[in-house]
Order: sequence, then structure tokens, then C-alpha cells
Amino acid sequence: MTETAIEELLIVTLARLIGRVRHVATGASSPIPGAAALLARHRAGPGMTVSVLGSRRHTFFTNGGVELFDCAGQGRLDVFFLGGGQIDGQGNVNLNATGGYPASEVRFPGAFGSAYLYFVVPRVFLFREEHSRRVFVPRVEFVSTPGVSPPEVERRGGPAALITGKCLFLFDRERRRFRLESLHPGVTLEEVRDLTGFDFDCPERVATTPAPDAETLTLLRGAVGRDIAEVYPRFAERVWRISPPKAA
Amino acid sequence: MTETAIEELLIVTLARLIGRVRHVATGASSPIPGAAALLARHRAGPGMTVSVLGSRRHTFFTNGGVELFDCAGQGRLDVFFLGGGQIDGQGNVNLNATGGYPASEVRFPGAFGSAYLYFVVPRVFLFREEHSRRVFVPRVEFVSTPGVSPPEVERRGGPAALITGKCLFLFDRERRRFRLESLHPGVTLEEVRDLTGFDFDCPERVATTPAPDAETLTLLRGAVGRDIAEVYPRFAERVWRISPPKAA
Amino acid sequence: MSVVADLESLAAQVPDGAMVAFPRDPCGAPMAFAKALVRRGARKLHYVGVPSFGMAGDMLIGAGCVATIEAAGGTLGEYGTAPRFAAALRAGTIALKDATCPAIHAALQAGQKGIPFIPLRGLIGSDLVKHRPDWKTIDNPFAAGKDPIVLLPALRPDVAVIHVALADRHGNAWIGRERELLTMAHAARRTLVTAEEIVDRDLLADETMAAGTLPALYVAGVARAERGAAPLGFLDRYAEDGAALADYARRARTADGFAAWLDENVLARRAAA
Amino acid sequence: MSVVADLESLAAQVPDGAMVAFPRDPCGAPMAFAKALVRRGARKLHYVGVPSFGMAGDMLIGAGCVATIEAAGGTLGEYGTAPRFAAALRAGTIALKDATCPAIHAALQAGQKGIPFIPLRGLIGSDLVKHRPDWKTIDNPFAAGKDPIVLLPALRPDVAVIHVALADRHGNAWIGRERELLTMAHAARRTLVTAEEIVDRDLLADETMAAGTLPALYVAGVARAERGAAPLGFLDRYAEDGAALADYARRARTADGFAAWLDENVLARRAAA
Repeated sequence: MTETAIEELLIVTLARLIGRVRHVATGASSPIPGAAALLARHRAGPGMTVSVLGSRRHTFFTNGGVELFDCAGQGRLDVFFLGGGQIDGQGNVNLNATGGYPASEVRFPGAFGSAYLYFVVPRVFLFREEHSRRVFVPRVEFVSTPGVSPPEVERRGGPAALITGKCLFLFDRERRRFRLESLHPGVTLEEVRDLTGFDFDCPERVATTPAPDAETLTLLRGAVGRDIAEVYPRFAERVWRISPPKAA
Repeated sequence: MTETAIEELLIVTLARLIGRVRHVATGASSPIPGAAALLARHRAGPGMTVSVLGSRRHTFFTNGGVELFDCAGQGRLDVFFLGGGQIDGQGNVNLNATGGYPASEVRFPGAFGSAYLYFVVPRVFLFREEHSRRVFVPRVEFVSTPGVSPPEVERRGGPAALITGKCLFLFDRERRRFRLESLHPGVTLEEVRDLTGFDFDCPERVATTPAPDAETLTLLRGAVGRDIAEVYPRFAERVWRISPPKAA
Repeated sequence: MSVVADLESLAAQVPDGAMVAFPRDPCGAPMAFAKALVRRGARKLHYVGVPSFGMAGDMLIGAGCVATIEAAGGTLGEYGTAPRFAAALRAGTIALKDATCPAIHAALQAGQKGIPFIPLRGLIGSDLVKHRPDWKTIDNPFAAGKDPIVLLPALRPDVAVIHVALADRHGNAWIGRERELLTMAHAARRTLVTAEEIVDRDLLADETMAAGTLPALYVAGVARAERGAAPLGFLDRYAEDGAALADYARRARTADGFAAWLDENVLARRAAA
Repeated sequence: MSVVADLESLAAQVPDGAMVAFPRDPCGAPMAFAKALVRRGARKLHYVGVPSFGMAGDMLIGAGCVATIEAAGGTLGEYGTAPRFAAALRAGTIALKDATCPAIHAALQAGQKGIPFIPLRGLIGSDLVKHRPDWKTIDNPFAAGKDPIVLLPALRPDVAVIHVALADRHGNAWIGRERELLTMAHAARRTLVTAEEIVDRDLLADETMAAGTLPALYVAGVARAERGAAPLGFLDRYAEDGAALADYARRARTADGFAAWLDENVLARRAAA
């Protein structure tokens, strides 16, 4: 396994976007963000806190599940991540259902913390590996949480970027639109336009998403992979063939 | 020490009023109610919970100081006690100050939990050993917490009785007035009228507050006294000459 | 009068139609208790997932025990969507009260405090609000200008069900740092506890243990349930049984598959008893 | 970068004019810290007693450190009223925000949650409400008829100061079951901790200790303060020093008596250092 897996590219790109902050947390069903946060901390060193939902090793919470949300409400959470069954060009996210509501053809897991954290965490990164017109739609069918809000609504957070299996978009809060930042190696702008159901801004020359270096890949496939396997054993097994932890 | 001390009469009378309930709690500066609650539990046996504020032995709380109030809000607290710098005939209690506010000639300790618990705990017993026109006034100067409320105010609790160094009153919620229930041994109705600044109802024949029997006094001067000494060492020393607990 | 009972009689303490709060899976799913509820044939429950649900909720829905589901989400985690939940929604056989995690937590905290409602930021502009007529948007009375904010009514479940590592014979239950179990129990009218172990000592007697203990005052019954969260994992005690979870996820995709799974894994135990 | 510091430099982290929350005496009064605040000459503090205050607050008022006091009460317990507090009220030298215990707790919980306000039952008809223009009475939006209820604005202290039995070198502090210490720390912008002992191990590494631990994320500084709550008692570690408390209660009745007490018991330590 020397080629970079798409999951690895996403993890490394998210880790770069996170940079060095005080506190990053990840939510349910988030192996890629979880690994990205752990990688970012490996690089940042002490002083950076990572809370991986579901982990007993990578959490400092001692006040139950509410503490993540309280922390965010206090302004003590800098970065969070959201996936989405549907995402549109204004950063609206649908995590609930398509094809009617509440009687739905397709039910997604649910809004979880999104309808709160998207408002209060300064930088929220959207991620979805599948890049298709099924996911990236002109307008989500159900707004689990909106990308932008009218001025009278208190909001100190929102979308910062969207990373997919094909490219990286940054969100322009002034223009309320995504702007293409980089295409993953081998992906063309035309391909992205074809697969994206919403309009987005585009610079004249689009960069290529940098591939991870060997050192980063070693870290990812070693310490970070083993760490994330605690919470996402099937993910770690699939991507890195890391065996699930033994039962106690 | 074979004579019944006034504190003992008050404790025993309060214990009788408490009867057998699920949960009794006492607040700050409440040695007599604390001893009464412990005595009531001694008699009731298992299944009755007593929470003495400040005690580490007689408390089951594991959620900090807020748990007493949360418990009361949930309907899990049956009996509480309040003292008062001033108390009037409608059951209004002044725990804050007299002679102006906030610049006061006399400052009392403060409202503590009274302005909440008086509304939500079904039976609140008022106690004040000093029976004088200084304490029992026509109208309190500052309402820390009101004895009665207009019908639109949600209220499921309030005053049940008032015990003093001279007598026991019960509170009639319909008539919004106290009614004399019994005079302590050796006290006359005339004396109580002289010393009480508010009007109260009075039956034709007033009973005498029953003195404690020998068995109860033994219990009080032994197990209950030692228990309450944990929180109120000076009280236990003064009333029963029980030595304060040693430093660890 | 001991609060210690067996699992089946504990499940019998949940009346049909009750609002029952269950914790999310990683906090210790009361799976053994949920199976006992299926065996007792519970009906019309209002299931509150704190703040979400997983296999226990999906199974109760599939077994016809649930009339209303209130949660911030439902999933089998790495094993996919909650199949009986999705099927019930398609069929329109359950009422849905979709929420967001902090709303469930905050509403329970309001229940715990005995206050009628609690505000929460965020939410405005989410379609969740449209479908929750029980939530009210007001203008923050403390703001100078316009400042819309959502108020959530307090949640006071009839019953909270929790699974813990240790309980004692008085009914004290050690919850460690899973504090939402305490909030649930405070907010609920009564709490039923299953425990991996029931110990003879008093958990409140030791200050270190007391710090993580739910007091007996809130607990109506305790039953021993060894491996009571399986096939899900439980703290550091046992890992999840991946094969069993995958088996459920696969078979529960169809009504027939689920019925067969239920027969084998839940109802068979009654027949054997 | 260690959070461990000495007591005087910890006290230097409290700026003049700050809103500072202190726990009530039986939770471990940060008395050594309060004395260090007097020595550093802190001024114009907004002292929040959680939910009340005792000797530490009275001493800070007497020493001229406090501009505003917000609490549900102030007393020296069995040793009588808080004399410097009463004197300051008579002289009109401090602003008073009288409250009731559950209002202080609830307002801090609102601060902890980042919500702008929280409702509380009771209160209506109390003169406390008249003197708290920052509290607002509204009609409960969930009630059919008239249902007045008081809303309290959230409290977010600049600093919370707590005294604990154990802290570790990372800044984790073991609070046991005194959970209001955790609420204070969550609600405050920064928390300063004094500890009877600073241990080398990680308090979060052991699940039993973790259940009663305030995580380092909230803690800006930790200092060792052996017998840091004296002359008050502290948990099972030491009993109150009744003679010292009675001495304070007696001498603090007059301004001169208090000044002499302060010289002997607080300022002398600086001169000696």
C-alpha cells in the first residue's frame, strides 16, 4: 500500500485546514474527521485538545454528552465537522431525509448536533466523499441546518469549507457561496462541474490538492490509524487493514 | 439535665409535625430543624431520606448544591424549614434586612433558598425561638419570600406551621392566617397575644404542646445530638454539652 | 424492602404508553432490558433517545413497542442505517419528533430543574423547527433589538432506563462520567437500572465512588444483567460483537428477516424460561 | 508550558474590576487565595457567592477589594452575621445584588450552556425581584392562561476560584461530588485552582477519579495551598478552627478591629516574605 487512498487525501487535507487551534471535536459517524483531528494534534503538539465522540481515550469530557455542546456554547470549541445526505450551494445540510417527511423514501441518520453546532462553532468543515449530483444538489429537500442566516439571528459560526472525493471548496460567507479551492490529483474542473448540482465560484487557475508526503502517510498508517480504530474499527480495517481491538 | 430544654421541645414538636414522609431537607443555620428531621427519621425507619445541608454523613446528594433545589423542583422534597428575621401573619418572611434597603440598619443573612423553596415544597415549617413583637410583626419590612400568592402564580407549597419558643401555630391557607394550635407548657394565651405583632385565629380551648417522653429525650441527647454535632458543633455543645468532633 | 428485582419484573414496571428515556449506545445501551420489554409485549411507548438511538430503539420499533420516537438521530453506526426505524417511517406507523442533540439534553435538564422550558441557540432556519410545534420561537427579552431564540419545553419522562457497571443493594448506581444518565434519572419520574454487577457495599460511603454515583432516591428498581449492553460494547468491560451487529443490520432490512432474528435472539429466551 | 504556579502569581491573574465567582464555605472556601487577593490589593471586584458567601467574602469586603456583591446570603454560620458586609451596606460602599440560591445556580448553568437566560419558578412576590432590574418576569409562552415566570440572565464570571483536595500537573482538578465547582468553571472564562496536594499522576487516566474531575481545558492556573481553606474546615481533611473563626467574628465587628486582624493574619505574611 504505497498509493495514497482517497480517505488519506481527505484526512490530510482536513488536518491542514484545521491547522493549530485550541480545541477540535468530531461527531457521530466521522472517521475521516476524527483521523484528521488526531493527525492535526500530532503535528501541533501539546496545548491542542481533540475530542473524538465515542472515544474513551480521546476525550477529556467528564460531564456527559452535553459537555461538547456546552463547550461550543461557551466558545471553547474552534472546529467541528459535518457530513450530509444532501448539501447545497448555500451550505445548507440535509441529514434527515429525502422523498417526503416525516414519511420518507430515504431516511438519513438524523440531525444529531448539527442544528446547533453549525451556528456556534466558528469553523465547520463539511465533508462527503461521494461527489455526485445526488449529494450536491441545487437545494436540499430538508434543511437540517442552514448554511447562512439572516442578520437578526445570532450566529458566530458556519461553513468554512467542503471537502469531497474530488475537490476542496472554501465557503465565502459574504457571497454565501462555495469557491473551488483545489482539485484532487487527476480530477478535472469539467468533471467537478458535471458532478455538482449547485453553482460555485471558480478562480481562473485551480490548484491541485497537495498529496501527503511519506512521513505523513507513515504517521497516518501507524499511530493515527491505531488511535481511530478504537472508535471506527471497520474503517481502520478497511483503509489500513488495522485489526480491531480485542475484547477485554 | 433532666428538665426539657426549649430547644428539645421545639425539635420534638417539629419531628411530630414532619411525621413519616419520603424526603425532608434542612437549609443553612438550621440546627433545630436538622435535629428534628434526624429524630423523625429515627422513628420512621428506612425509606425516609433526610438531607442536612452542610453534612457529609446526612446527605445523598452527588450533584452539588443545586441538587436540593432540583429535587424540590421535581417534586421530590416533601418538607423544608425556614427561619426568619421577621415573620408576619400572612406567612411573609424577611430574611434580608430591616431599616432600609439596600443600606440597612440591620442586615440578616439573606434569602438563601427561601424565595424558591417556599413555593415548591408542599409543607414548609417556619421556626423562630425568639417570640417577640420584634420578630412577629404586622407586616415584614422586606418580603424575602411571600406566604401566599395570587391564583395566577404557580405555587404548590407554602407555610404549614410556625413554631416559636412559646407556642405552635398552624397556617390556614384558605384564610391566609395563622391559627394557634398549642401553647408550650407554662405559657399563657395572653402572653402570646402580648408578644405577637400580628393577628391570628384562636380556638376556644388551646391545647398544651406535649412534652417529650423520657425515651425520646434519651434518643435526642444521644444519637441525634451526636449526629447534628457534625454540622452544628456549637449548638450541640450548648444544648447537650456534646464535644465537637476532633479534627482529622 | 429491596429495590433489587429480576430483569423481567423490572420490565413489567414500564406501563404501555409510557414515555421512556434510553441513553445512546456508547453510554451503555440497556439492551437486555429492551429485549425484556419486547418479551413483555410493551406497546405505544414514547421512546426518547438521549440524545439518539441505535440497535435497542430500532429493535423496539421493529417489535411494535413504539408509537412515538423522539431523538436527534438513529443509526447502527458503522453497521449502517436503523432499518426498522426507516421502514416504520415509510409505512407511517410511528410518530416522529426529530430533534438535535443539545435540544434533547437541554430539555432533560429543564425537566431535572423543574422549570417549564429552556432556551437554545441555533435551530432557527432549520426545518426541524417547522415540524416541532411544541418548540416556540420568541424574541430574547434581554436583547435590545430583534433576537429570535427557540424555547424547548421540559422533558419529564415517565421512566428512565440505564445500564451501569455497578449498583448496590440500596439502589445506588455508579454512572462514572456518563453524567447524562444522572440527568435522565433526575428528570424522569422513576428510573430502572440494570447493572453488570450488584455489590454489597454502599457506593455512597466512599467519596471517590460517590462522585460518580446516582443516588437510590431516584431509583425504583435494579436488576443484574451481565453483558447487559451486548452485542454492543460497554466501557472497558467488553467490546462490541461485530458479527452479531452485522447479522442484525442485515436481517432487519426486511420485516421477515427481523421477525426471524427476534424469534431467535429475544423471544426464544422466554420460551426457554 | 505548565499551569502550576505559586499562590501570589495566581492571585495576580485576577484583574481589578473582574467578576469573580467563589464557592460557599462548605465546598472548600479558597481562603488562602482570598488572602493573596487582599495582599495583591485587588480592587472593584464583582464577587459572586455560589450561592452564598462566608468569611472569605466578608474579609474581601472589609479589605476594600469588592465593589459589588452578588449572592443568596452571607453569614459566618454559627459565628454570627458577616460583620464587614453589614458595615459596608450601612455605609453604602458596596453595590448589592441579593439573590436566592437556586437563582445563582441556574444563572451559572445558563452561563455553562451558553444560553442567554433561564427561567426559575418561585420568586414572584418577593422583594428580591423589585431590586433586580436585570431579572425579567414574562408570561410562560407554553401556558394556556396567565402564568408569570421570572427569567434570569446567564452568569459568565471572568474568573472562578476553587479549592480542591487534589490537582495534577496538567491542571485537572478533583472536585468529587461538589459539582457546582464544575458548573462554575464551565461558566467562567477562566478558572484558578488551589489544591491541598498536587499529584504527579493524570487524574483523567483513572475512570473512577475522572468521574469527579474538572478537566484542565477549563483551568488557567493551579497553585498548591496546604490547609488552603483554613480556618474553615475542608471535607474530611481538617475541621474548622473554631477559636480562629470566633476571633475573626469578634474583631471584625469594628473597622479598627478588622484592620488589626488583617495586619496580623493576612498582610504580615507579605511583610515576612
